[in-house]
Amino acid sequence: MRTTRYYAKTKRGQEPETVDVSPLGGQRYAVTYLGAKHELESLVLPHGAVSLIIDGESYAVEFEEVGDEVRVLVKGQVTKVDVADERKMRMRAAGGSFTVEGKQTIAAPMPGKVVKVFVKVGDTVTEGQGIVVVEAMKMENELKSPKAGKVVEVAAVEGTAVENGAKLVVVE
Amino acid sequence: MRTTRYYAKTKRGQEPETVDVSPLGGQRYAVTYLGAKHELESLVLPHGAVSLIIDGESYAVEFEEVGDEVRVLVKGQVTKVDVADERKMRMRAAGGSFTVEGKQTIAAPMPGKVVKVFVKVGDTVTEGQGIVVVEAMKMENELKSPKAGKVVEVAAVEGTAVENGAKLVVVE
Amino acid sequence: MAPRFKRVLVANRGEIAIRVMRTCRELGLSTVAVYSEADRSALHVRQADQAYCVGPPPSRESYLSQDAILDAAKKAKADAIHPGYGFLSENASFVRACDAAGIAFIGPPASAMDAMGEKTRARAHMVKANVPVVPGATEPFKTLEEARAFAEKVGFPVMLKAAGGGGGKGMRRIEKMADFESGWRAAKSEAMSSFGNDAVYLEKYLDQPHHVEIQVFADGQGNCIHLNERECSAQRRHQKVIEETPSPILNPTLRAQMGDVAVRAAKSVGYIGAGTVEFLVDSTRSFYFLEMNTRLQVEHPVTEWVTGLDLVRWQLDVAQGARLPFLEPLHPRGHSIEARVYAEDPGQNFMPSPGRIDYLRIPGGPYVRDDSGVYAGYEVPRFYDPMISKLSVWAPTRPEAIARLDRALSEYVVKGITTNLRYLRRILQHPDFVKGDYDTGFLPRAHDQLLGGDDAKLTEVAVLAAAVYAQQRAEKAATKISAATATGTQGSMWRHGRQR
Amino acid sequence: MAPRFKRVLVANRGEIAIRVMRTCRELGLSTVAVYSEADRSALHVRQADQAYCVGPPPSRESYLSQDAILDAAKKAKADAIHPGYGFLSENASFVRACDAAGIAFIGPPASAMDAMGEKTRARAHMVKANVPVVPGATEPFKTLEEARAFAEKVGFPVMLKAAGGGGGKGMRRIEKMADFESGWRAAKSEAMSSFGNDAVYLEKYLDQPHHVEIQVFADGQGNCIHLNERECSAQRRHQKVIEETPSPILNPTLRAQMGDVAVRAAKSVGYIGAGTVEFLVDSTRSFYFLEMNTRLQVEHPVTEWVTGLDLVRWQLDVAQGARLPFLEPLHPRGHSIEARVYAEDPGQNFMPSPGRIDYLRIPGGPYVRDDSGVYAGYEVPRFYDPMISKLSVWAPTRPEAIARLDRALSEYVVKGITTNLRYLRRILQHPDFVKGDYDTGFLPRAHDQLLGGDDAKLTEVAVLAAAVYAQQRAEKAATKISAATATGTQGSMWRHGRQR
Repeated sequence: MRTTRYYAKTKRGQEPETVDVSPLGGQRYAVTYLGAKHELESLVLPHGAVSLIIDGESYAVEFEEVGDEVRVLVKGQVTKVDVADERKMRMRAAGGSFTVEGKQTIAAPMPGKVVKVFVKVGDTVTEGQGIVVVEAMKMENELKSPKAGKVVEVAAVEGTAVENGAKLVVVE
Repeated sequence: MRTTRYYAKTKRGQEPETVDVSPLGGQRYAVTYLGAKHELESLVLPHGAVSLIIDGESYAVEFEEVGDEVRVLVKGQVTKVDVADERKMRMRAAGGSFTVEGKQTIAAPMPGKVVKVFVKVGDTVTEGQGIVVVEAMKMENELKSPKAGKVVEVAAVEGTAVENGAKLVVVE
Repeated sequence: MAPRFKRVLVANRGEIAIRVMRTCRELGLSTVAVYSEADRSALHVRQADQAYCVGPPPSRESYLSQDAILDAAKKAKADAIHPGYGFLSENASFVRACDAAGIAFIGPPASAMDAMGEKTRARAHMVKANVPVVPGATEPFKTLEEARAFAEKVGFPVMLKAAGGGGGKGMRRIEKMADFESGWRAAKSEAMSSFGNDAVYLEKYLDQPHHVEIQVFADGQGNCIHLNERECSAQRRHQKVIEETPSPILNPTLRAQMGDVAVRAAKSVGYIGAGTVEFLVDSTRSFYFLEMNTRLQVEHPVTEWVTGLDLVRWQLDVAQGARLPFLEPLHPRGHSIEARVYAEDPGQNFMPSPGRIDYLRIPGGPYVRDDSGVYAGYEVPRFYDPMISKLSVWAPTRPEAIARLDRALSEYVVKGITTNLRYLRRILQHPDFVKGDYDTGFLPRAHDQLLGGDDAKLTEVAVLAAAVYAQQRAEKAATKISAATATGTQGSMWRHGRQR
Repeated sequence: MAPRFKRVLVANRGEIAIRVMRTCRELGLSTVAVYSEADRSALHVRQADQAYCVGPPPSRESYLSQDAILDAAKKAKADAIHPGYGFLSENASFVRACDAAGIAFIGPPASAMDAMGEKTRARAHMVKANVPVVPGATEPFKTLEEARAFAEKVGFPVMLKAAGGGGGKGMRRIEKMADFESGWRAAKSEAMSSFGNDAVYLEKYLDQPHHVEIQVFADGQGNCIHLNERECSAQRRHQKVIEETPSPILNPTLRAQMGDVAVRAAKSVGYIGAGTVEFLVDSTRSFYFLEMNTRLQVEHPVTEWVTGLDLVRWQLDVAQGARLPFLEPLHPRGHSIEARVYAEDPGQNFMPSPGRIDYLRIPGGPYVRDDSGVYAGYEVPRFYDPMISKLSVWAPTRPEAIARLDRALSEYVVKGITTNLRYLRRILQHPDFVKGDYDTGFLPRAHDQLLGGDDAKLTEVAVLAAAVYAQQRAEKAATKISAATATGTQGSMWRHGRQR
């Protein structure tokens, strides 16, 4: 039974913890995590659902992918988990991704309409300062700066529609 | 606007009726069937569902495929429709399929267990005579001969499990 | 009485397992599921806090395996076992095994089950308690010959019945002596596979009786009440399809009489918990004891609708020593009807249709209750009962309840397997049902009417829909092909696989 | 009175359109849907008997377009229009246009709507009818300067409100003068896009009042009754999230007083049909008229649960000239709570999250009602209100109702978009809610508690699940690759697309 090592973290910036997974045949696995060993039975169902039995305890788990992370829904709680295997960890180390300080992009969190842009290129902003207002579903939503810094790019134009994830403003 | 001719029938043995379909752009079509012309708007949704608006009337339609036929669910009624285009009609004419008199196969209508086989090769049977009993979901279901004739093959074995569609007995 | 249960094992599957777990969760009780190998993906496994496999697919080796279920209860540290209906719910030896293991069985004591569990013994008890019974045998037959002789004496038609069962399984109506042997064989075989007991007896077949049952509830302090009746005459293959309360054929006097007799029957065997006394009511409105189901009934939701009670909660409370909260008769409020949604084909003699549910949309809105045990993507296994859901409604009056249930059924979408949804709607729309004048012969009598007669307009819509669907798939295929190879053709549309 | 409607157009979308159509179908009335171009795939279009497109996605050009809707009604030969809530439901000019077209508007007469529709005019009417009102302006402001001056006079905090609206849209609480201009701008802009009318006025902001409303019903013969209250103090961004009846803070005396005042308010404007009189109740249990919603309320299901009524049916009956079926006060039976399921992210200041619903599983079981307007596979459009469903329950007592709703919410699965499901459960579990002691400041005050604190055990389960899921996908990919090319590698598991 070959053991595969995974690296998992549930918070940005956190050091990943190791998760060792050994197949026990069928859909059963021995998993060592945070110093404890568990026996898991994981049945993959349609639509990204998994029925998990951990040492006799039953969990209805739902998975959704968001970029590199997976969002895991268990008993109402959504946990974002970033899982990588050894190869992926090496690639990350080489590529130097996940060093995201510096430039911060404020992106549209949903499709909507830009109703107000409060800043222009060159403005100095404080953390939490209102930058853009996007209207969707009859509600106006103010997007705030994630950091103190300077506005280096303004892509948002008042009155225009934007797609989910569209770049609005970049703060450095 | 090129018109495509389809041939549709809703009953076995019936002569197909022509259905002429002309695209009107988007999801709209002009359709001539049984001498009447209709304007249809057909929106294909996930999971084989279609929202159909025919001359202002709204129909929630669900499609399921069963071999060459499609089962169409509208307002609780399931209609089996066999639709072919010209090319398929020519192939059918050449291949001579759909001339199914003669040998008749009694197949398992669901997965289950053969609990009783009443006939052996060479037996003469009458139409409606019980041939095989298949148990599924705690109910015993007797399958009957579709015609009077002679048993030419018995594939069913008492006590064995059978899959949906498995050949059980052939009557000629 | 202080609640003492912390963890309840539900020794069942499907909708009833989920029903019981729902109440447990509302009471803060932890739940334990058991499952056969065929049920690893079932919803009740996912909704429980713990889950244990109890054996291979056939029920005899899993859901009927007393040792496996008690082992699971011990592993899970369950205080109590709720048996649901069917399986071990009416098995007195299992009750004794629970008692011996120090685990509470949520149901009547073994002695009451002994008295009522064997149909023939129950009949004898009832005769003693002065409860009217259907003419017939008072014990199972040892041999086919003995059974034949008795049938001859009582006169055809007769009803062969599993002594150890219920719920329409292991029952065969026999019209004439020529059919006796095959019916005997079928009844015994079904009885064995359903109840692990092939004892069979027979009763005179009453001419088109109504099937009316009384819900009773008894606590451990000697109190017993009834919670009115349920009309269950809409049956196919001796299984209930639609149930309602109040019964359209009962008046307050008859209701009170039947209620009294039902309470007397329960008291005569020292009953505790939820039980149902089933009666046949003939055309003169005489009623006869048929059997007592010593567990929760499939159709309990209609009683809940008109009383506001949670019968599973009452079961849990009584099992923990509580007294009944009231003893006066409860007047039903409004009307409730339940329809059982089966994975079966009414057009093929109700042939079960197990398989994968590709898409599922369940009705909602005012006064509609869904109790289902399945989900979109679920593979309905071939080993168990084909009921996938119970849909029930409440309304102030019977006509409104019929209209509401018909409306709700019109919203129900199940794809991938054949169901009886349309058949159910046809029943609700049938004049005899609408009048409230239907007996147990209704569904067989009306069978052709309930199946036949496609609406010409809808058939036309289906053809138009199918032709345009073919056209749209051809267009899509042509676009794909021309994009890839710049040569577009079109052929059989239905063989390209579904468009998603 | 003989029913005279044959065909009803529902000038709305989403769950309320479906709610209205359900009752129509039960009554045998044919239904007509209208839809914007963004709603071609919406459920209400599929459930109606006829459907007409009324314009492009923005409501102003479709659901608020009186001409387009009346055109559709004429084409469909509808006898009546049910407006639902929002959109044209409180638009007196639309009522007049319906009257002129000879199509029944299911709602109050235009005159009553005039009197109550503009918030400021309504306040003036109420003062005249001796109904207590919240201190504030009696008419909309013409200019920002005028508004500023009034705010200064009344004293901060103040509440800016759309004169022509309701439902929490176009409302802004302003703490200090420095925030006044941006709040003013936002309120006017929301008021315009929601109601087609940017008139805004202001009221003194009461310190943490309760929001309690009374359901009233009046017929065309001068009869008017109230159907008890709903407690609606659980609000985020001035929109109701959870509603219940009875209110935990009302006693029978206060209920009777508020009911009398509500009936007086309705009678003073010649009201007909279903309406809701909203009050603020302060810490001394003094109550003030806030506004009257001259249409069916989102939260009407909780009133239906405790009364057994179908309020949409009453609306249809009254619109066809029927008298109210009873005039005595109706005592509520048990307790009901409703939770609004929104496509939004409570952790991101309730940012809406439109998008495709990949999978949907709706709760069921005893005394659970779902009113949803969506289906699995549906793309929630970004143009309209983010509410996708209302889940309501009934139970004999408030604690049981809370437990039941929490249980039901635990079964709810919506995938593909972010919802407030967990937030709703956290509210139900919060001590202040459990005690029944919460005012309109509750949700903002408890915001961090309601969001924070992941359970460490569940986080661990999530990691274990994710690691094994990655492993299973790697195994599956390896099998596929080795089968195809006999060389297996594995990399990022999450980028292979979903496993189906």
